[in-house]
Amino acid sequence: ACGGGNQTPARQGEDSGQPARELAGDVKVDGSSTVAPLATAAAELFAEQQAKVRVTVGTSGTGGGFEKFCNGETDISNASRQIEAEEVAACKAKGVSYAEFTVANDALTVVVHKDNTWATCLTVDQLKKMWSPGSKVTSWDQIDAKFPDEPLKLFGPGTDSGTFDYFTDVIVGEEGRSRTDYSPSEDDNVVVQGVAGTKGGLGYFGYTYFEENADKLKAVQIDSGGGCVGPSAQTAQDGTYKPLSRPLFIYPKAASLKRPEVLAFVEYFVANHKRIAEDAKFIPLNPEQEGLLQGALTKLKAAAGG
Amino acid sequence: MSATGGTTPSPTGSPGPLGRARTRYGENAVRVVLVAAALVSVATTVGIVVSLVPPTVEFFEAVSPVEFFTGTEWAPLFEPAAYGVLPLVGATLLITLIAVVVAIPLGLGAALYLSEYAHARTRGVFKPVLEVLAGVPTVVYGFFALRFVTPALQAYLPPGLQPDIFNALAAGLVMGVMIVPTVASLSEDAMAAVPGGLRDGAYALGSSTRLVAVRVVVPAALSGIVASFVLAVSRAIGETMIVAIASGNKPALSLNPLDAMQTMTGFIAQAGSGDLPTGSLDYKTIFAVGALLFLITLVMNVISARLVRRYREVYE
Amino acid sequence: MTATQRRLLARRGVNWGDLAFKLLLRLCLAVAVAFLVTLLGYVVHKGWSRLDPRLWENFPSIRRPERAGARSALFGSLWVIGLTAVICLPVGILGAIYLEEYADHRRWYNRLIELNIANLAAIPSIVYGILGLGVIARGFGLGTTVLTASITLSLLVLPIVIIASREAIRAVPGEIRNASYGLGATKWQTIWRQVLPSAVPGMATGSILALSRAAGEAAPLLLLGGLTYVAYVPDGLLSGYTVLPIQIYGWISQSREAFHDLASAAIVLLLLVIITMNSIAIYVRNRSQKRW
Amino acid sequence: MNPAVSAHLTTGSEKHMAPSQLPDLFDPVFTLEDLSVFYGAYEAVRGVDMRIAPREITALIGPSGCGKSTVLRCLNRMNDLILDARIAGKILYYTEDLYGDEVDPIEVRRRIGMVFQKPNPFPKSIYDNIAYGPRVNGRRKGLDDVVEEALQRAALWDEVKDKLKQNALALSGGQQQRLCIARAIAVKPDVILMDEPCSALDPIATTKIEDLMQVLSRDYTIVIVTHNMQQAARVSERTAFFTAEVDERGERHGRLVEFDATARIFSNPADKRTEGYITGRFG
Amino acid sequence: MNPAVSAHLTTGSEKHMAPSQLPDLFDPVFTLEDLSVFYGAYEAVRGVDMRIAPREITALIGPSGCGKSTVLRCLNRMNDLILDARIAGKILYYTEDLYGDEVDPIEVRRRIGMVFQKPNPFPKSIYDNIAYGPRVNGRRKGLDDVVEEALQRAALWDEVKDKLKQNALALSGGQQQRLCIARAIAVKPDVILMDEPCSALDPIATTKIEDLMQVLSRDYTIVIVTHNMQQAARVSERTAFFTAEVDERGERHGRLVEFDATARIFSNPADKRTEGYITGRFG
Ligand SMILES: Nc1ncnc2c1ncn2[C@@H]1O[C@H](COP(=O)(O)OP(=O)(O)OP(=O)(O)O)[C@@H](O)[C@H]1O
Ligand SMILES: Nc1ncnc2c1ncn2[C@@H]1O[C@H](COP(=O)(O)OP(=O)(O)OP(=O)(O)O)[C@@H](O)[C@H]1O
Ligand SMILES: [Mg+2]
Ligand SMILES: [Mg+2]
Ligand SMILES: O=P([O-])([O-])[O-]
Repeated sequence: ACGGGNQTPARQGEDSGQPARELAGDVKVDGSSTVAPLATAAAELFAEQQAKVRVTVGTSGTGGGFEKFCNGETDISNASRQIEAEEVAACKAKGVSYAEFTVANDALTVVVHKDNTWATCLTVDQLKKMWSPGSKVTSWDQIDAKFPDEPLKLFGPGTDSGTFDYFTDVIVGEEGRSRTDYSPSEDDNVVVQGVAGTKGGLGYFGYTYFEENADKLKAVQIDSGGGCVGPSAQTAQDGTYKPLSRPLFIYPKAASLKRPEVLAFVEYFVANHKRIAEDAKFIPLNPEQEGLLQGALTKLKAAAGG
Repeated sequence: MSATGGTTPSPTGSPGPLGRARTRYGENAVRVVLVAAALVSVATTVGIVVSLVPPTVEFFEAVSPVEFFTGTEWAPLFEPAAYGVLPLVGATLLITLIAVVVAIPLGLGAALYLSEYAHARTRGVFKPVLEVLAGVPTVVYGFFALRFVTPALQAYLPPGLQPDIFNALAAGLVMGVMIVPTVASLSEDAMAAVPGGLRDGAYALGSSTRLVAVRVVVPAALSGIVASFVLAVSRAIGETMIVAIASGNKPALSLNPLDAMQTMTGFIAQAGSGDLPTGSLDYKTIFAVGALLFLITLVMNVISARLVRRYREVYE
Repeated sequence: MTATQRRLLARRGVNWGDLAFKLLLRLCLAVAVAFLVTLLGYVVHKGWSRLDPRLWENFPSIRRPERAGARSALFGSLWVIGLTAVICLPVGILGAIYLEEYADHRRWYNRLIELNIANLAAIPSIVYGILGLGVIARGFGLGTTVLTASITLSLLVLPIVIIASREAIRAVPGEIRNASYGLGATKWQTIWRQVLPSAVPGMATGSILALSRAAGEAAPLLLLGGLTYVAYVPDGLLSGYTVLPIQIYGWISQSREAFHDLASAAIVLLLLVIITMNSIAIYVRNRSQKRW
Repeated sequence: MNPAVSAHLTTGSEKHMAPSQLPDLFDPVFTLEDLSVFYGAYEAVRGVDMRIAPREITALIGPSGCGKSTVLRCLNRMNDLILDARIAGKILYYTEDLYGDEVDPIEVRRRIGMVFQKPNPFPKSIYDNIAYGPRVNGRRKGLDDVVEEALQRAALWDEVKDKLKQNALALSGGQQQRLCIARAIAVKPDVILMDEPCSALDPIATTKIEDLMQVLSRDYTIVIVTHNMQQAARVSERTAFFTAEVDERGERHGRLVEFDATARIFSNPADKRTEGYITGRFG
Repeated sequence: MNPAVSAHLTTGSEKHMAPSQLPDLFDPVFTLEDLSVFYGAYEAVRGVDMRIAPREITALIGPSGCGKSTVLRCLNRMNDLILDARIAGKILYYTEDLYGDEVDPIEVRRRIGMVFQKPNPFPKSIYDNIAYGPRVNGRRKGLDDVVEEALQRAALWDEVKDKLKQNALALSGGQQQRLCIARAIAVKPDVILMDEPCSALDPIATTKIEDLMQVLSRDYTIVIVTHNMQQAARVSERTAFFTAEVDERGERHGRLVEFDATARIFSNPADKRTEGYITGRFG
């Protein structure tokens, strides 16, 4: 789906989309660290076709990415949530218009240590109890009396990330509200390290990181009232993994799409979204989303072509 | 420029007038270039101050200094935000303390050995080897702390004393080793600067090498040795990558070195690499913490400069 | 004095205190060296499987760690180190000449410069990152480019160059200077023709140590947009870049073990770069010793 | 050396006037008038009056710290290079004020060469050592001849002519010192100052340098500082004896005690301090 | 000093035997037999035979580099501290081999004290300087008396008795040197070795130290190295003259040329090299 109110890029005289033509130039991508592996995978695959186009992928977090994006410093912003009102305003103020593409799905995965035998399924309320600001929960038995008296050590993404925003929104109830005495990192892999190394550890991050580390970690099933559901490609695509499944986005800048190398990259990304998602171990779009994306692409092409 | 002499011998036999002083433009130009080069360092300090002070002032317009300096919770990037810097300062001091406890005995011992016992050849080999320790990139130390030292600690410490995966202890230990060369090299220099005459004097009175080392060399080199400690401590306080990688990024006011914690430098690296929106209060926190760090190291350095100067006065 | 012919000089027996003390000191040295050996051993062991041409021929890859390499980081490092050398060496050496040969140390401003340099030498590198971000990247609008990184690192290591060069200049015997002045040379002639050539080894050592430090620095670059996927070799001063320490940091933070092996291999590569630079310093130093 | 005329001797504080078999100093190369030298506030040398004759060897002797080197360095303004050092009184070079505003100290040093205690060749080739002075004075051509002539005069040519490109540091101490003398000669100076030029040398090398000084004094005015009385006695025509005196405030100042023909200083000194020093009763 | 007996003089290479008015050395404190000293492969001193008499002052003189200090440092095994240094030949201390396997060099140095060229007080208080030796030798009590006695003997007590806690570096050079002598005395040595003890001092301080040596030689055996012939002449009973000789391979080795009663060395030396040195013709 295209972002509200933004223009699709004006058509260029040249036949920008044709793969045969060798392109050159820089494409600056920045933003969500969750989406970064996806964009990086796209960049790597794209490089096989267009070796002279230099795609760089920064990892500033969704918020940091939009900050740069709306400041005109980047061509494409990765986001693990939709752009927010303030960011829309910031972009508008600088005259930056953009498109929005949903490129993959993510299932925010709550993980515990491999040897954690007790926490197989947690309710949203239990998670909220752990993560609310000022929470005094320091031990598992404070969550459920059946749980052992094991110290609870929390790990999670830093405040600059879309993952943090999304998690606090759906679990705690208000975006950005979280207890602060946990080990935050902009880098989700640090969270992996942390939980994998701590018996009473609990953390959350994107599904990819869990898949990559399934041998070291255990994913917790989530009960949002309708029974325990574990994260998987299946549950994320069919929407039963609630409330932690979410779509992932890229926001190409309209002005940049006038540059053939940027347009080529975005077209490549959209056209090969399934392969890219699978390669980067993300959850591909479901058929419905796929249809929307195809529609958006066609619209973009039409705009570019007409 | 006047003619240089030598052409018209004076009637008295003088080989001619000495000629007037010339203005040597080249010499003056050189001087200007040199002064400019020296001033780059001043410009650097000015740049640091200029980049730290305004955001810091703005920060303190929004956050009360009382909260900053006395608050015990550090969560500037959360809702609701908390701006008590003590957990960061505490972690910095704790990790520095661990590092110093490692580095001072090791460094001083190694320096004494090299200066008083080792043959010139041994010294020629081991001093550069120690200096390699100082040249290893700190990323490498951080990696080593996280991937080798922490697992080793987890394997060998008793169950009641299990460190977190990220912990101050491993970071401090490794940082200690990193600053051993600073202590060893500078102390050894200070010891080497103790006049040989003092040693001869002590040996001639029937001292053993140990007594010469402990009773004569160390006291005589003391201010130089202390200055090396101060420099090592400054280095430890300012070290970033080891803590960013190995000590965790969890601000915690804790004295338990087995816990994860965040230092001042760790916070700056974390917040800075997250690329906070310019001009936001969050962004200014980086500068406030940076300014505090700058001040702390400045004070340490002024102390060390004093010590070094006093040390110089002893024999000159 | 036949009365004093008692065997008064005989050995008192082993002094255990002295012996224990000596062993203790030796232990201190041994611990430090053992740590270094362990560290190197660990890194080489862990990175062994990835120490092959892929490391410097391939670009990083998030999809296939087994195919990933550090080409962009290696060349980024070379670019940044090279440019840092071009910036900081002339400035540092000229500054050292001023302080050693021209400055009147009784003047408060010269003493201030000296104190300032000593102080800069101990300022945390992350603070230089703040300087680079605030003044150079954003203030001068140079962005997060090779040039910004090099200027920032130059300022960071400038005190090292100045301090080492001053030592080297000071080590040139006063006799050499006197001889030159005594023959009617001007100040700059004396410096340029006698002092500098004699001080080259010392200055080279200091310079290479400074550049080694620059080569290993990550913290300030972290603030200067270093943590980025870059799959090309920089081609200019305003090009994007990544450097080895940052690439290593990035890989360390990855969760897949294959990346950690890769990080180890890249560490070995970085250490090789640094050890090479240090060896040059030691070679220059040794070759030119015993001059006076 | 000049033909004998009746002597005119200017001495230090006590102004001994004594006959001598040496010529009077009508045309002195240097005239020191009430010269005092200060290092900061410390007056290292006080009130020296003396005149130095052309094409003679004048020796300055006296116990350590009495200011011999200080006075010597004033003569070619090497003291300018010492922070804090300044003079009071006057030094005339022929008729010109050596410290006049107009005078270029660099030109002074070209005219008045200096040889130091420790041989200090530059770490360059023998050739470059000698050529250095002419080069910094702007000479580019005919250097080969200059080098050869200087080495000839310094009695070093035969020993080094086959290895002019060799590093000067590879020479022996005595050769190095002769090289330094050759280097000084190469800028065609009028005067050569020597500060304890043999104290770092062995007896054989010392003898060679002393012989060389004798030869050179036919063409050059030489002033030599030595702590070796025997050396002063052997080589110089005139000797100035300095000592350090403690003033009312307990500070030590160098003073010129006696300046006379060397023969006289060593056989029949006018001042009992000179005598005490010469005979080894003090110093 | 001992009553006069007929002299027995052992000299260096050329074994001059000459009568003297001093006692023969029946009970020498040190006996050097064919002593050579090496620094690595370099033989700095070659084949020295001499005997040092108790409670006398023996002076070692000779040009720079001839090995005087080297020989002196062998006498209390200070050379052990120099890497590479080793001796050949024999040194007896009374009847004992000073370099015997059984001998503890630390004990040797306690017995045979040393005073160095440059006064080297520890940067501690005057009291602690003197007490240092007794302390490292395990003494804890009665230090006040030891300190006072040592300072008395070194003729320094009156000057410092009111400021024993003051830093020794605040003393004048001459006082510092006497302090070093007092420090050596405080460990109750048998012999005191002095290596150019006055060369850093002014004439007044030198006189004081020389007077002190004379007094001390009533109780101690003193060996002094000096480059000042006048000093040797003034203070010593016997003088050994060393020189450096160049051997076939062009290496310089220190040799003992002549060892005799001081009066004789200075008035009627047996060797012409000694005479040359004494009269200033070389050195
Ligand atoms: N650069 C200086 N700054 C301050 N004082 C100095 C300086 N050079 C020499 N002096 C002092 O001036 C006095 C005279 O020194 P000078 O070197 O002229 O003596 P000298 O007669 O040459 O002695 P020596 O025989 O030891 O060389 C001494 O007290 C010395 O300490
Ligand atoms: N530690 C050492 N290592 C190598 N050679 C040495 C050492 N000490 C002295 N020498 C050499 O041994 C020789 C004798 O030196 P020594 O110091 O005994 O001479 P000296 O007679 O005391 O001379 P001076 O009057 O200059 O003090 C010299 O050639 C000297 O260079
Ligand atoms: Mg002098
Ligand atoms: Mg000596
Ligand atoms: O990096 P984020 O996807 O968590 O914004």
